[in-house]
Amino acid sequence: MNHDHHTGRDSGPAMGFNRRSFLKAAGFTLAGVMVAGCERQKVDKAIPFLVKPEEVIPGTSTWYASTCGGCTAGCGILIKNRDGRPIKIEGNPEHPLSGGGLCATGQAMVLSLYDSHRLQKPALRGKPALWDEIDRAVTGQLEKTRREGKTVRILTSSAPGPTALAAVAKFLTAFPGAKHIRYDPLSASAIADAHQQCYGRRFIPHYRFDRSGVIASFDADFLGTWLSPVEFTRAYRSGRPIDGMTPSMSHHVQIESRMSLSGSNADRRLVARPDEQYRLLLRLTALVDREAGRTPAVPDPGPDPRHEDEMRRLAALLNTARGNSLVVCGANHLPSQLLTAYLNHTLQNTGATVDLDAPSYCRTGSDAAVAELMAELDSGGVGMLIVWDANPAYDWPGDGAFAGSMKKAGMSVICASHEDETSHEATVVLPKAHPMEEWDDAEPVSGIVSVRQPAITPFGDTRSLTDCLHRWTGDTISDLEAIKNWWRAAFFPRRNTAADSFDTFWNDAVYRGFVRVNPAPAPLKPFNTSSLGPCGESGPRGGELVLEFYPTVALLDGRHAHNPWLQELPDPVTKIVWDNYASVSPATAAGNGLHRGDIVHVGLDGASLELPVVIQRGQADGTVAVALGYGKMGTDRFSSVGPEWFEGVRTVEPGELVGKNAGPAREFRDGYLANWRTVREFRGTGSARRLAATQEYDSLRMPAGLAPPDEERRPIIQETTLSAYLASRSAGSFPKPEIHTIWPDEYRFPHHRWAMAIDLSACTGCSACVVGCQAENNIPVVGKDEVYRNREMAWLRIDRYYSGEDGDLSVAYQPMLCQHCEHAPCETVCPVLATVHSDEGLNQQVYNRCVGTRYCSNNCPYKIRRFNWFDYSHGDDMQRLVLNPDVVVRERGIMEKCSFCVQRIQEVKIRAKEGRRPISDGEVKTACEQSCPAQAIVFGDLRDPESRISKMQSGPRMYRVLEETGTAPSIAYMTLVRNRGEEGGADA
Amino acid sequence: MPDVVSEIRRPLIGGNKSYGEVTREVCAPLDRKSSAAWWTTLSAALAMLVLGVVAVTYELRTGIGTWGLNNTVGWAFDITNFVFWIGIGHAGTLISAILFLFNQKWRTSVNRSAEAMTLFAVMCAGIFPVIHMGRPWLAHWVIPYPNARGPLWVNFRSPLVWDMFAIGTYFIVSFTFWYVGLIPDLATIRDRATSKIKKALAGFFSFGWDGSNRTWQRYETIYLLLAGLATPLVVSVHTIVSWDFATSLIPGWHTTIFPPYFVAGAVFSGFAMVLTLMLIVRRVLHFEDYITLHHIGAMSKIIIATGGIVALAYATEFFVALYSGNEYERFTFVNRALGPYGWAYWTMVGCNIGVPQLLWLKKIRSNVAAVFVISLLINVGMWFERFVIITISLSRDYLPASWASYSPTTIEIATLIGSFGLFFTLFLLFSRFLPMIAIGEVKGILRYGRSNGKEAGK
Amino acid sequence: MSRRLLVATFGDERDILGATRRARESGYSILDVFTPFAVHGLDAAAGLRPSRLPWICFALGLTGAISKLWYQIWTSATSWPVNVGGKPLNSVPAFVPVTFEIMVLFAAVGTVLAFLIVSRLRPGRKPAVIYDRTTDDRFALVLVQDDAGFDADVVRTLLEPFGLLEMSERIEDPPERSPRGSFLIRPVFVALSAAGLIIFAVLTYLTPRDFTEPNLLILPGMVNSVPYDPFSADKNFPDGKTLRAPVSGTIARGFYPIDSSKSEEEATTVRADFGKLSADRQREIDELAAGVYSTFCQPCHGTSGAGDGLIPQHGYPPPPALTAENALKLEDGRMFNIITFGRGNMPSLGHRISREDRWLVIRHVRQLQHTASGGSGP
Amino acid sequence: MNNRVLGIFLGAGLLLCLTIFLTSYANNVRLPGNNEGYEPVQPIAYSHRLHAGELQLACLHCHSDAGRSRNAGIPTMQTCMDCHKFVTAPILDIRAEDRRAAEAKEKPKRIVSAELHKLYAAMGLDDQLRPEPGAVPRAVGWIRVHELPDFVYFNHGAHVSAGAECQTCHGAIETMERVRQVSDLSMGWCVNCHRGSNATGVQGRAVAAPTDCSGCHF
Repeated sequence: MNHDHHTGRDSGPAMGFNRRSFLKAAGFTLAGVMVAGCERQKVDKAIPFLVKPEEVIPGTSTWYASTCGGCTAGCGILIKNRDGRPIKIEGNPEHPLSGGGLCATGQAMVLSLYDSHRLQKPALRGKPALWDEIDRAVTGQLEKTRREGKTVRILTSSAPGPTALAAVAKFLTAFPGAKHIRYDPLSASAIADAHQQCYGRRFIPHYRFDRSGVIASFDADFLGTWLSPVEFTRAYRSGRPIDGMTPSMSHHVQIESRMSLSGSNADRRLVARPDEQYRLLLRLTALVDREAGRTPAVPDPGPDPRHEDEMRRLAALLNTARGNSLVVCGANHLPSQLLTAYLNHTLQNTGATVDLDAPSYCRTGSDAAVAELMAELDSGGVGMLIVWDANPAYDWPGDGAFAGSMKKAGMSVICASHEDETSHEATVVLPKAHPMEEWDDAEPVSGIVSVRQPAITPFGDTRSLTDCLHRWTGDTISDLEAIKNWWRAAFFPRRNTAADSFDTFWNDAVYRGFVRVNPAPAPLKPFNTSSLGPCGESGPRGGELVLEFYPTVALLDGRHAHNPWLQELPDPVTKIVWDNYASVSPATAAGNGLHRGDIVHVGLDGASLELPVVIQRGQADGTVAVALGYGKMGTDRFSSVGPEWFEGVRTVEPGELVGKNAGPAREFRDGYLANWRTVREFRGTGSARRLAATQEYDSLRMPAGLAPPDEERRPIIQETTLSAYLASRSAGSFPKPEIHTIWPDEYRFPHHRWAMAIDLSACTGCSACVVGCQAENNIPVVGKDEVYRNREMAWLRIDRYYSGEDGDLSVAYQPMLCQHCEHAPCETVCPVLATVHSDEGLNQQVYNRCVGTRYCSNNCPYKIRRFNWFDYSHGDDMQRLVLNPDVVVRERGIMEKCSFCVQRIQEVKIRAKEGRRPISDGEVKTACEQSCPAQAIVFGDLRDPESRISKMQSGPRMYRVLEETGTAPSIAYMTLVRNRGEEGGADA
Repeated sequence: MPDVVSEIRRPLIGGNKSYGEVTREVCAPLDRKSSAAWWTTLSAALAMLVLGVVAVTYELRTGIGTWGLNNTVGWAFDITNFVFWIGIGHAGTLISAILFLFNQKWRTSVNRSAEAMTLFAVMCAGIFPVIHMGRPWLAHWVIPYPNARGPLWVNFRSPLVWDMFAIGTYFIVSFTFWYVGLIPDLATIRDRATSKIKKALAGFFSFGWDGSNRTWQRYETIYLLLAGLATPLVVSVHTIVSWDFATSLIPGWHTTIFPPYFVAGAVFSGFAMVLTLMLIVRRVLHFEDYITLHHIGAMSKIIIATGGIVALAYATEFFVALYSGNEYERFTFVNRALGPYGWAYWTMVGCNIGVPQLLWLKKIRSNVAAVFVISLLINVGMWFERFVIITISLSRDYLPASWASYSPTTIEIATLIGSFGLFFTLFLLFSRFLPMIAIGEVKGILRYGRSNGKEAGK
Repeated sequence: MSRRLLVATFGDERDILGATRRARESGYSILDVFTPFAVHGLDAAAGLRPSRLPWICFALGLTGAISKLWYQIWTSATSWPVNVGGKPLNSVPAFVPVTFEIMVLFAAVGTVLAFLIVSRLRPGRKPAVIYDRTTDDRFALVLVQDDAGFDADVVRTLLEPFGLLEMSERIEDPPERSPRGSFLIRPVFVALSAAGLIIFAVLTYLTPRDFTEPNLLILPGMVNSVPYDPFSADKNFPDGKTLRAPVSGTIARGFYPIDSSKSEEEATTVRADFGKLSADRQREIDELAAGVYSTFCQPCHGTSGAGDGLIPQHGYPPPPALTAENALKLEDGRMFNIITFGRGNMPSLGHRISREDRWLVIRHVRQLQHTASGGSGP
Repeated sequence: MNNRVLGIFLGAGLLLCLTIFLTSYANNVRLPGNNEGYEPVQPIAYSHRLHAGELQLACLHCHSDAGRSRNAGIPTMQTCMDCHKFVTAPILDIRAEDRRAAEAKEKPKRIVSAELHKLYAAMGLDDQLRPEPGAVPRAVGWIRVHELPDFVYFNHGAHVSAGAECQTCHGAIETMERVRQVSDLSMGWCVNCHRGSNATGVQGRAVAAPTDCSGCHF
C-alpha cells in the first residue's frame, strides 16, 4: 500500500530536485532550454474496450441514481461516471427528501472511493487471509458459540438498509439469544426513547421544517449536522419564501450554547449553557401550557431573568402558531426530549410539522443497548461479536473501554473501511466496501425507499454485510438478488405506483434512485402525558465550566477523517481547517488569560483533553466546546500533505494525528451519551499551537481606532428585517452608486450573457458549494501550512461576518467567488492576455497562457483569485482517478479562479449543438448552484428575459458587491432578510 | 603657481590639475594593482550575490510559495525591490541628462559613475519582474512577437507591458548614453595602455576613436540629442512604474498624484544612492579633487528639494483620501499610519521627511560622514515607502474577509541582499576596470572658474 | 595617391582654437583637428557645418512612434480583437506609453547608430591616430597639402604665437582597403562560427527525425494529462486500462433497460413524436437519418437497402434485402431490437448507434422500402 | 593561407551545412512540441486505406462516438470482430484458396492473415476462431497518434455535428496505410479554421465556432 499520500505526478516527487524542476530553474537561458529543456513527448497507449457497453461512451459522462452513504440521512444522489468510474456526486433533483442539493460530506465521498489507505483484503488475527479462511473461522466460532451456549452480538451503525436488516434478522433467528445493537456516535437515542415512552413505539419522527412557521430549536443544529441536514436545509428554505407575491418567513429561535451553523442562521439566538437549557425548556413548557389556559404539565422552574422575556415571547408565538410550529431539541437527554415531544403534541404539531406516521429511520441506535453490550462482553458471555460500520473503540466514552471489553468476546469480527481503533483490536478484520462500490438499499424515512447501485466494481476484495451474513448461515446469493428478493417481498406489495410487474417497479426504482411506497403501518398509542414523569435533571451548575461535544459539518463523527477535502473544508463558523480546538467565549478566555492558539488542559473525571483555544464570539460563557471526529487513527498519513520546503510546516508532524479525539472524554450519563459534561480543571499549559483559518478578520466593522467617523461598517452585505422588508421591498438597500465611465460600451454579447444571483437570505453557510466546486474543478488540497499562510485554493469561499454585540450576535454568510465583472479590473492589467472576457460575459482565465505575475489578483477587489504557489499535488495515482478530465490540472506559477464552470457550459452548448436546439433556462448549472441544498444560487443567461436569473437580477433585493468601484459584476446578491419577530424592531 | 580664482565661480575641479594629471589620476585605479580594500569589498559583495543567486535558484525550483506572499498580498518584497532599484537608477540619468541640459557643469565629475549606477540598478530592478513571475521561463510572452498561436499578441493596456517597454527602452538608452560617453575615455585608455591585452580590449571597444574634431562635433550633437531624449524618458519610466499602481483600483494605489510623486521619490532616492556611492568612491579612490564638497552640497540641495516634493506628496495623499469621501481610501491611509504596519510607515516618514531636514544646515552638508549617514537613511526610507504603498495597501483592501497579513521569508530577504550584492559587485568591477570619471568631460571644464587656462596645459 | 600632411600640436584648448582659426583664415586646408575633449568653437573655427544628425533623430523617432502606434492598434483591434475588461478594442490612450517609449528607443539608438556609421566608428576599428597624445593632453592640427605653395616654415611662423609645441610633416599613403575576407579569420569570428556550427550540429542531431517516435517537447507544462484519459493505461485496475465496464444490473440515466416486449410501445411513442415535428424539422431529421444509415448500414445493406454493400463483396455473408417482404412486415420495435442486439450474422450495434439514431435508421429504412415499392418520397 | 580564401571557405562550409540540413530534412524537421508527421508503428498494421478508402466505410462506422463524445474513440475489439469473424483474410487470398480447393476438390481451408491473427490472439481465439484455452482476451494497446496538450479541450462531437469533415484535421486518412499526423495542431491552425468557418460557414450552414479562450481552454 502506498503510504506516501503526497507523491507528485508521474515524474516523481513534486518538490524533489527532478529534471523538470531543474529545467525550470535553468529555463531562463535560451541555451538552457534548448539543450536541457527538451524531453520526448510521452508515447501514449490507447486501449479500447474489448466489448463496449452501451452506456459507457468514453469521454462523456454517464449518470447513475443512487443513495448517499456519507451519513445515514440517505439523500438521493446522482453519480457522474466518466469512462466507467465515478468522478463526482451530485444531489438527485427528483429525490423527495434532499432534492438536488447535497452536503459537503456527501459530495466529498467520491474522493474517499479513491483512498489507497482503504482496507483491501480481509485479515485474520492480524494476517491477510482469504475469504474462505475467514468464513471457516467465523462459522467455526459461530458453531462453537452455539455449542457453548454463548451469545452472538451484531453491532452496527444505523446504516444497514432494509435488506441488510432483513439479513441480520434472518441471521439472528439462526442463533438463539443473538441480538442486533445499533449504535450512533452522534446519538439521537433519547429522541427515540422519548417517543417510546410517549407513543409506545421507539422512533424518531420526521420533522417537517417546510411546514413550520415558528421553529424553536434547543441546541439542535438541524442545518449543520442534526439527523438529516440537507433535507432540513431544503425544507427550512422552502418555509421562508420571501420573493413571492406574499413574502413570508418562518421565525427561527435557536437556544444554544456554542455558535452552531443553525444558530448563526437563526432569526433570534438565545445563548444558554447546555446545563441551563433543560430549565428553559421546562419554563417554556409551563408558559405554553399557561398561555393555552392549562395547568402546566410539568413543574415550573420559575423565570430565568436573562431569558424570561424571550421565553414569554416564544411561548406566545408558539401558541399562536399551533399546528404550524415546531420544537426540536438536540440534547441526548431523555427529559428534554420528553418535553419536546410534549410541546409538539400540545401545540398540535403532530401530524403537521411532526410526522409520526412515516417516521425517520436515519438514527435508530440506542446508547443503553451499547452499554448493555459492554456489560455482556465483560461478563464473557459473548461468543461472537460482529461490528459493522461502527468504531466504538474510538468514540465510546472511556479511553480503551470498548476495546477492553471487546477482547473478552470469543471472537470479534470487525468490518471497517480503514484500519481503525476498533479493528486494531479485532480477531477478524473485514474490508468495508465504499458505498459506491456495492449494491445496497436504504429507507431513511418510512415509505421512501432508495437503491444504492454501485458505480464501479470494488477496488478491494470486499463483501457486503448482507453477503457475509448469508454466507455464514449457508446461503449464497448475490447482493443484487438479495435486495431484489427483499423488495419483491417487502416493498412491491406496498407500491403506490401503477407498476404492474416487479421488474418495472425495480427498474424504475434503480433508474430514479428511489421509490415511494406506502409507509409501513405503525400503530401508535395516544400521547402518554404521564410519561413526562418526574423531571430529574438538576439545574445549572453555577460557576463550573461545562464541556460540550459537537460534530463538525465536515467530519461528522469522524468517519470522514481520511478525506482531505473535508479536513481542509473551513468550519462554517470558525473557518478553521485541519484541527479541532476548545472553543470558549471571549469572557471565559479573558477570565483564564487565554489567547487564540494557547493550548489548554481540560480536566474531566477520568479523562482529560489538551487542545488549542479558539475564542468564539456568541458562545455561552462558562462553556468549552470541542468537536468530535478528530484524532482518528491513520490521520498521521496527512503529514505529507502540502508543499515541502525549508520554511514549510507539516500539516501534522509524523506520528501526530489530525486534532484530538474527544470521543472517549464523553460521558455516558443516565443511559445516554451526554452532549456535555462538567469540567473539573481548565487551565492553560503555556504552550501554543498555530491554527490555520481562511479568514483573519471577522467583521464588517472596521478595527477600533482605524475607522474614519461614520464609516465603521463596510457596505458589503445588505441586510434588513422582515418587517422593514414588508414595508418596502428595497429596505436595507445601499444607495445606488453613480457609475461614470469614459469608455463606450461596445460589447453586446451576441449569444449568451451568463450571470449568477446569490440569495443571502437562503444561504446558510453550510459549505456544500465549496466542496462541489473543489470536486468539479480539480482544486488541490494544499495543507494546513498553506492555509495558515492565506493561500487556500478554494475558488469559492464563504465569507462570514459577525455584527452586533456578543450577547446578540448576528452572523451573515456571503459566498464569494469570481464576480465575472463586465469591466474586470484583472483583465486590464494582465500583460499576456491570460485573463480576458468572452463574448458570453465570462471572465476567462487561460491557464496555459498565464505567466503568473499575480497583478490580476492584486487588482481584484474581491480577492477571489487563487495562485499556484507550488506544484500542489493531487495525491497518488489512485486519487488522481477522481479528477475531472474536462478541467486541466494547473501547474505551479499559474493563477486560477472560478470559471463559472465553463466546462459545464461548454458541455451543454455542445449537447444543444448536437441536438440542433437552443439551450433552455436552468440547463446549465454550475457545480455550486447544483450542490446548494437551500437553492441560494441561481445561474443563467441574462439574454433570455424570461430566465430565472433575469427575473432575480431585476428584483428589488438585488445588489452588487462593490458596485461603486465600477467593476460591473455579473453576480448579484440578494439582501439578507431576517425575521427578527414583530416586536424585535430593527436590527443593529 | 597660485591659481587665480574667480570671484563669482569657484573651480569645479580642485587641485589645479593639468590635462595630463586628470588622465593619470582618473586612470590610476585602472593602472595600479587592486587594493586589499577592493578585494575585501568585492568578496563581501560577491558573497551577497551568491546568497541571492542561491535564494533565487531555490525559489525558481520550488515555487513563488517560498516567498511570504499570499492570496491577498500578491506583491511585496519583489515589486518593492523593483521600484526601489528603478528609483535608484533615475538619479544617474538625471545627472547625466537633465543636468546636462541645464548646463550644470559640476555633473561631469559624477555623471559617469551615476550612469553606471543607473545601469546596474536597472539590472537589479529588471531581475524582479522576471523572477516574480510564476512561470518565468515564459517571460518572453510579454513581448509581442509573431507566433503560431493565432497569432496571439499581448495586452497593450497592461501597465506591465508598458513597464516591459519602458524598462527595456530605459536600459538600452541608458546603456547607449553611458557607452557613447565612454568611447573617448576608452580611446584614452587604449593610447596609454602598456599591456597588450588592455590595449586590444580598449582598442576593440573604443571603436577606433581618434579625437577628430568632426567626430567630436557629431558626438556633441548626439550627446545633446540623447540628453534631450533621456530626460523625458526618465520621467516616463517612473511615471509608467507608478501607473502599475495608479491604474489599479486598490485603495492606496489608485491615486492620480503617483507619477510626479514617484518621479520625485526616484530622484530623491537616486541622489541619496549617488551620494552614498560617491562618498565611498571619493574616499577609496582618492577623488577628493574631483568630487568636492561643492558636489556634495549641490546634491544635498537636490535631496532637500526632492525630499520636500516627497513630503508634499505624502501630505497630498492623505488630503486626497480625506477629501475623496471614499471610505475605503480613507481607511487605507488611517490604516497605513495606525494599523499593524504603522512602524513601516513611520520609518518611511522619519527617514524621508525628518532626516533630510538636517541638510538645511551647511555644517551638516559639509560634513561628509553626516551626509553619508543621511544618504543611507534616505535609502532605507525610500525602500519602506514602496513597501508601505505596495504591501500595506494590499493587506487590507475592500472585503474585510480577505484581509491578510504578510511577513517576508528568508528567501525574500536573501533575494534583497542578493540584489545589493549584484549592484555592488558590478559597481566594484566598474570602478576597477573603467574610468569612474568622464575624463574628456572633466578636461572640458578644467578651466572653468580659472582666469588663465595656459597653466592647464603645462 | 599619397599626400603630405603637416601636424602641429598644442597644449591648450585656447591655442588650438586660435591656431585653427588662423590656419583657416590663411587659406590652409585643414584635414582635421584632434583634441582630447570637445573644444567649444573648434568646429566653427575649422569651418565645419552643423551636423544633420538631429534630422535623422527626428525622423527615426517619428517612424518609431507611428509604427508602434499602428502595431498596437492593429494587434489589439484588427489582428485578434479581444474584449479586455470592457475597454474598447482601440484603447488609444492606453497605447500612448508604449508609443512614447518606442519613439525614444528608435530615436536614441538609431541616432547613435547613425553617428557611428557616419563617423566610421565600429568595434575593433583601428584608429587613424596621427599623434598619440591627442587622447590625453595634446591638441593636434592637421593640415593637408593641396597646392604647391605649402611651406612648413610659413606654417610654423603662422602657428608659433599659439604656443605651438611641435610640428612634423608626414607622408600619408592612401588607406589600403583591408582585404574583404580579413575579419573572417579573426579568432573571435572563427570561434563564434565554430560554436555556431557545433550548436547547429548538436541541434540537428537532437532533432528527432524518426517519425515513428514522438517529437521533443520543451518544458511540458500541463501538456500531459494529470486526470486519466479515457484510453490511457492505468495501473489502478487489474486489466491495466482506464476504461471500466459498469457493474451488471446497474441502470444509468438515459439507458433504461430495453424490454423487448415493450419495444413496439416505445416505437409508437417515437413515431408520434416525429409526427409532431414541423416540416422543416422533418426534412432535417430525414437528412440525419440518411446520414446514420449510410454510416452504419450502407456498407452491408447497400444504398438502396438491397443488401449489395461493399462489405459482402469482400467475404462477409450477404444480408437479406431490407426491401424484402419479411422486412416490410417487421415491426418498428422489432427492428429496433435487431439493431440493438443483432440477429444472425448481423452484429449488435447498440453500443455504436445511440437510441435516437436507431429510431432514425428505422425511419430511413421505411423510406427505402417505400421507394422500393414504387412510392415516391416519404 | 590567403585570408580571402579561408573566409570564402568558411562561409561556404556554413552554407553547405545549412543547405544539407534544409534540403535533406526539410520535411523532417519539426520545432519541439510540434508532432506533425508523427507516424508510429501500430501493434496491428490496420490499414485505413483499405477500410476507409477501398471499402468506403464511413469514419463513424467504427469511430462511432466521434459524433457524440469528446473523444472520437478507439473502436472496441468487438467492432473489429463484427466483420472479421467472417472475413479472416484479404478477399483475393480467400478467392485464391477457393480456386485452389476447387481444383484440388477439397474443402477450402480457412486462411488467416498475419495481422488478423494478432487480432484473434488478442481476443483469445485461435485461427479457427475458437477460444484458446487459458487465454485471457486483452484489448490491443494502440499507439495514440493525435494528441492535444491537456490544456486544450477538444470535442469531436461538436465538430462532427457542426459538419466538419474528419479529413480537415486528420488529412486523407482513407489513403494512409499507417496513420500519420498531417496537421501541426497548433493554436493558430485551430483558430484560423474557426475564423474561416465563422466567415464562410460549414457545408452551407452558418456556424458559431468559438474564438474565445474558453472555447478550448479551461
